[in-house]
Amino acid sequence: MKDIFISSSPHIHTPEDISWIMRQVIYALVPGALIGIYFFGIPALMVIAVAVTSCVVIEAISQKALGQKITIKDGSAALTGLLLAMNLPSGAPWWLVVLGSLIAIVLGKQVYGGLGNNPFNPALVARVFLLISFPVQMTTWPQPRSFFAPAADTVTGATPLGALKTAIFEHKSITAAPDINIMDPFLGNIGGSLGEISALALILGGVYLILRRIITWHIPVVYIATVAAFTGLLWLINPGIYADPAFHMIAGGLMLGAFFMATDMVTTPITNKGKVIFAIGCGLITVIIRIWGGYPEGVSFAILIMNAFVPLINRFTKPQKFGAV
Amino acid sequence: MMSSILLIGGIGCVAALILGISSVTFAVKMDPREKAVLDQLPGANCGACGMAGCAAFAHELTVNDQAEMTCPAVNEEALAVISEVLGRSLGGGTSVVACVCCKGSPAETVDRYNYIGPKDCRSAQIIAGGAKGCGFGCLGLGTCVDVCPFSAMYMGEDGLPHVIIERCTGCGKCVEVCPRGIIKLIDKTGNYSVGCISKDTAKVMKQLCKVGCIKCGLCVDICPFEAITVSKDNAALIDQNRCRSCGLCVGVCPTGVITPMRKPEKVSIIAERCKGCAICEQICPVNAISGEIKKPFVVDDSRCIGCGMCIEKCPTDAIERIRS
Amino acid sequence: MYYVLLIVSAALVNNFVLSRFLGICPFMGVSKNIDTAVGMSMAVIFVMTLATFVTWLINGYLLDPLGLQYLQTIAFILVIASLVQLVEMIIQRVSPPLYQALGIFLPLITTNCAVLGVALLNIQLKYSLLDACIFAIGAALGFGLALVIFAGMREDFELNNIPVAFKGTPIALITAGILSLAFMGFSGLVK
Amino acid sequence: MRNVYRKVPDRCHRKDSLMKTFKGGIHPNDKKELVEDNPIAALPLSDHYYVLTQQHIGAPAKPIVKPGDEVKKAQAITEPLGFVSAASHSPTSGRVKEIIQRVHPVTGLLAPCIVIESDGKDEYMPGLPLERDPFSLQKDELIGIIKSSGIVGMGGATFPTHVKLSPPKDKKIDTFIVNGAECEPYLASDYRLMLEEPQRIIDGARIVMRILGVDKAIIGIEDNKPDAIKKMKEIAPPEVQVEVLKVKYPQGAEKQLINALTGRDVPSGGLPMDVGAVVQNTGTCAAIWDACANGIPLIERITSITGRGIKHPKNLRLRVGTPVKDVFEFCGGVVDAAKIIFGGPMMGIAQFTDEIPIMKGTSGILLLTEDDTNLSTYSACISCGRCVEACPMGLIPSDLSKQGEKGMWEKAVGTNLLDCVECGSCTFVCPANRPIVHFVKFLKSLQRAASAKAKGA
Repeated sequence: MKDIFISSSPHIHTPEDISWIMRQVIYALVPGALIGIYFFGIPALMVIAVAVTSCVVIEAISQKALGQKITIKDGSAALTGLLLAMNLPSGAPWWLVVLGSLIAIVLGKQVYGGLGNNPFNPALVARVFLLISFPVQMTTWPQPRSFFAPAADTVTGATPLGALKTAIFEHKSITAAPDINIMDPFLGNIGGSLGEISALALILGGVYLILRRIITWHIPVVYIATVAAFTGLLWLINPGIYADPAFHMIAGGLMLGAFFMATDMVTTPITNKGKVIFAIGCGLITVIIRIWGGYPEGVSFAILIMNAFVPLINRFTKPQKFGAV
Repeated sequence: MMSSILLIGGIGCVAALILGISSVTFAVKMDPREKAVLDQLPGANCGACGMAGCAAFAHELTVNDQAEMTCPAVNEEALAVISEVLGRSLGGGTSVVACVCCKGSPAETVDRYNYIGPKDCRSAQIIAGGAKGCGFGCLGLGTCVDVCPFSAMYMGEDGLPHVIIERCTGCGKCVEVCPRGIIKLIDKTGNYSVGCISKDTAKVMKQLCKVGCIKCGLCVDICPFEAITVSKDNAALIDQNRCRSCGLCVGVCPTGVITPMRKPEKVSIIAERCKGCAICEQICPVNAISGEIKKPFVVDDSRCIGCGMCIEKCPTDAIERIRS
Repeated sequence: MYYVLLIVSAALVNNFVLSRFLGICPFMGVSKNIDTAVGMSMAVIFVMTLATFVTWLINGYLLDPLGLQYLQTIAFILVIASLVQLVEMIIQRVSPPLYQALGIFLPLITTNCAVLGVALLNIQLKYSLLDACIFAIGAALGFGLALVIFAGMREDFELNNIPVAFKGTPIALITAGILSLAFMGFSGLVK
Repeated sequence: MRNVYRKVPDRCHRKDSLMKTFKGGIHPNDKKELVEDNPIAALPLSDHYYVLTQQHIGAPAKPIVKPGDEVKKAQAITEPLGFVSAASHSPTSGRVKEIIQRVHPVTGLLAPCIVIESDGKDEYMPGLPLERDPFSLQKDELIGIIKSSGIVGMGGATFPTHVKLSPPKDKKIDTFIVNGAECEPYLASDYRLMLEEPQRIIDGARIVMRILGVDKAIIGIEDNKPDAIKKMKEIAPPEVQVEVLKVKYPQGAEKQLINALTGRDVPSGGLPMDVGAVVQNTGTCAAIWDACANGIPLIERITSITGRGIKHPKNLRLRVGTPVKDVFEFCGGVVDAAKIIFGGPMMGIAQFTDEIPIMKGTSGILLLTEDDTNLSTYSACISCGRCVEACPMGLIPSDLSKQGEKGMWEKAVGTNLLDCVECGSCTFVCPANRPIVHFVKFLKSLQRAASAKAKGA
């Protein structure tokens, strides 16, 4: 019987495979990306297009070079590209985006053996690499404008967190920072990376992922709650030099990080208990960097550092086996 | 200047004193021979010796007087040094190489089904007993190649593993992992091997594999040295001690299951020494030597099978082995 | 608070391995297994603190008064080497398995630039004896932290399918690079 | 593929919180609608029957007939070698034709098999079937009857039943559980038995209660069989309690079933008797009744022939040894099946030929088409943790699968390899399609080989 197949049990399988999961995450990112395109115009669209294309192409080339099966169809490269784009300023020049894709796919993923073997979130590796290597390009933030406004009108300015840091650095007080209407970062009308500006759109996407059971609530909720609690405590101690927790929750890359970067399955702990520990770590490091560090934003660093802790966390959060005495 | 010398010297003295004291207090016996032995071992930590690695083996060799030299990869020089260090003579390393005893490439055999699962022969074997129709046939997933610590095996284009004899140390790792026991360790000096271990009868074999041993016995009949045995339910087997590598069996085997393991050796006649006695011409089983009496004889390379019978009989030592 | 900052600074911001790139040899060599890494970290904490203590005394009470600062390096190496010998003997006696596991890297603490680095930095930064010791503990903790998380990751690599070309040291170096990128995030935390 | 995954089958009507269950597990689409409404039918007598000598877990059985011998239906043709072993009986009357080597459905290797040529008369041994009151017999007599009747666990594990019913003196048994969960998708043989012949199950259960000396039995049935639950509740005597279980795989796994019904956890490496419980399948109970009341050994069983790869799915009463070919023919033939599975889709064993006979443990034959099964390759683990969520044993299957890829069985034993029951939940949910169960089987085989070697040395 030549046409008979033999494999080990079980013989049925859920249809939820890797490419399905990747597709769902991409869907969930669409609102955030659309808001970015709305506020930053054609350049944002270009950044997204270049990042996604170059990631897919680079993945195909590097897998070919390493003699592996080409797996661009599973959508993970496209997702990495989209996440990378959403972590870049909309004015990023094309070469910066391509370089970022190269770092993300090759250094972040393929040298480790491809999807599933990488210890660090590839998009974040690229972002941090670019941030440290090209600080000027990576911190030139075009300010939001209407999609229909002419490109020549683009002005650049600081992100809310950047402005805050400057104010504290120069005046030792947050009152020197420009006032921010909390609705702006909620809807996306602020400067920043092109995908992180609208908390609302990102929360929508995140909730979709949780409802679809792609991610669990543990990481996003605990991460955001830790940031809120820690900054809230500091704010209660001295509201003069510490911004309020609502601002910290909504401004910057926290929503993007908490819902999409820190929940990357490959680079986060396996058990829910581990996820909680991971998220608390991310929250603490984020706040420490934001408040006391040299960089205005600490989400990327925090997640990368906690990625490194994942093997240790997994080791100490093993589930109890059935019938353990 | 003086002060600096004094200072450094002073510190040195104090440190030496402390170390001297503690080396007595915290002394742990460590056999210096152990390190000397370890230095001579290959350091591949392959585990073929049966220990957890070269260091563990060195320790075992040193502390246990009965320990045998089970390392297959140690060379003769190193062996001599180790023997000297330990003050006892150790037997040589193994003198065997691995040999894959199946020629049933996918093109020549039938499969029972399509296997889906990990690319590991052992994995494939535990699910329904392996896909290959012949129960003694190579599953072709290359587990032997994967475990070889010396990169002495590779998967050929025919879908079968092959041994690079020059690299093989006879450690037997591949033998251990092969779920069908196809890989055998045979004498290093052997030149021919039978690529089949099937116990199936000719009738069954013909359905399963075009290149298996059908137990016809032709090789047994032609072998001038009685080195081959075969029975109804055992594939032909060459006794490497008796085999003289004449290669006659290769020619008669109807399924081509007997093959040379390496490029066959040939002989050549050293013209200066040859007295032209013609003994070699008479003894040669394949009529590869010819010449005129009292003149140097010549060997026809295309016929010579390298059996070496002529070398033994030559009264003037005028024949030598060459690799063609 | 000052001491907390001192430790944070030594352990995270100016992590010896990940931002000063000192002590890379044991970092690469002893990070294949978490248990060994923990043992190595302990040994380093012990050696670093003790070395700092002794070298500070030697510097403060011998070299400085005698005007022999130029002998710092040599004198320190001498002291550290003896200390490591001592530690080696103690470990061999107290915990043979750990001794086996650390292998060649234990004597290599001798030439561990991190230990010497701490000793020299302390003098450069004009720390008091207490400061110096706390700084050394912080630095050693940072070294241990880097070593242990790195060991955790490398243990996982054992199970992953890393391309042959990158297996072993190459992937470890790449990972260390990314890790040090991540630790750059702490820069500016403490001046 | 798309419709494999469905949260809760339509016919479940209760709130989840009301039903008993265990931690972990999965919800595959149960697909029982293919066959569950077909009443049990009988197959015409076959020309030849092929009785494998190894029909059970444990020591092999030895043939006690020679080629040429005349045999009657229910006559013993093999005798057990050892305590954990079971005899086999002739499924019909006729002549022993030969003893040949046949592909064994469990191992895929050749195994001895007794071929019986039917004489068409289908005559019982003289005196059978008899009528006796099993409740008048002593405990030891009953166990003896069960042993000589060759009864094994009929849910698929085929563990000799008399062994399970003879717990050592120091193990106090207080609960007997009848496993009517039938949590494997597709299969409905237990369901049909519960619906059509519930009295045999109940009476068999009462015999077991007598043997074990317990006064309480629980029948656990999954909520997707409301008719069976109703039927069993109707006829169950007060000492036999019918419990509704949540529809979740592997609800019928011994340890999970005990946990759901009694809240007790069988310790790791232990047996149900360690927590005072004994579990038997419904089919086994019915076989025990036949043996004790009528003297008929285990020579036939109910089997579901189902899946989209068979023309007419059926529930059949099949004699042990019936050639599968005849069964397929009776069901209208095979239509483009990609996999033939003995047992259910989660734990069943794939077969590569139809030259195999029905065995005592064949609860179903499932013929899956290419669309229904999963033939794609696997990729690297993405650490999503779904397997950890699904594992009813609280293990980390992703680690086991990685260790399996590298053959690191020693490490895997430290990752609780030996606690794995190979239920397949992890593999079902794995988005990377990793054959985790296969890896586990592989690691266990390495571990077995190594410990055998260590014992030999």
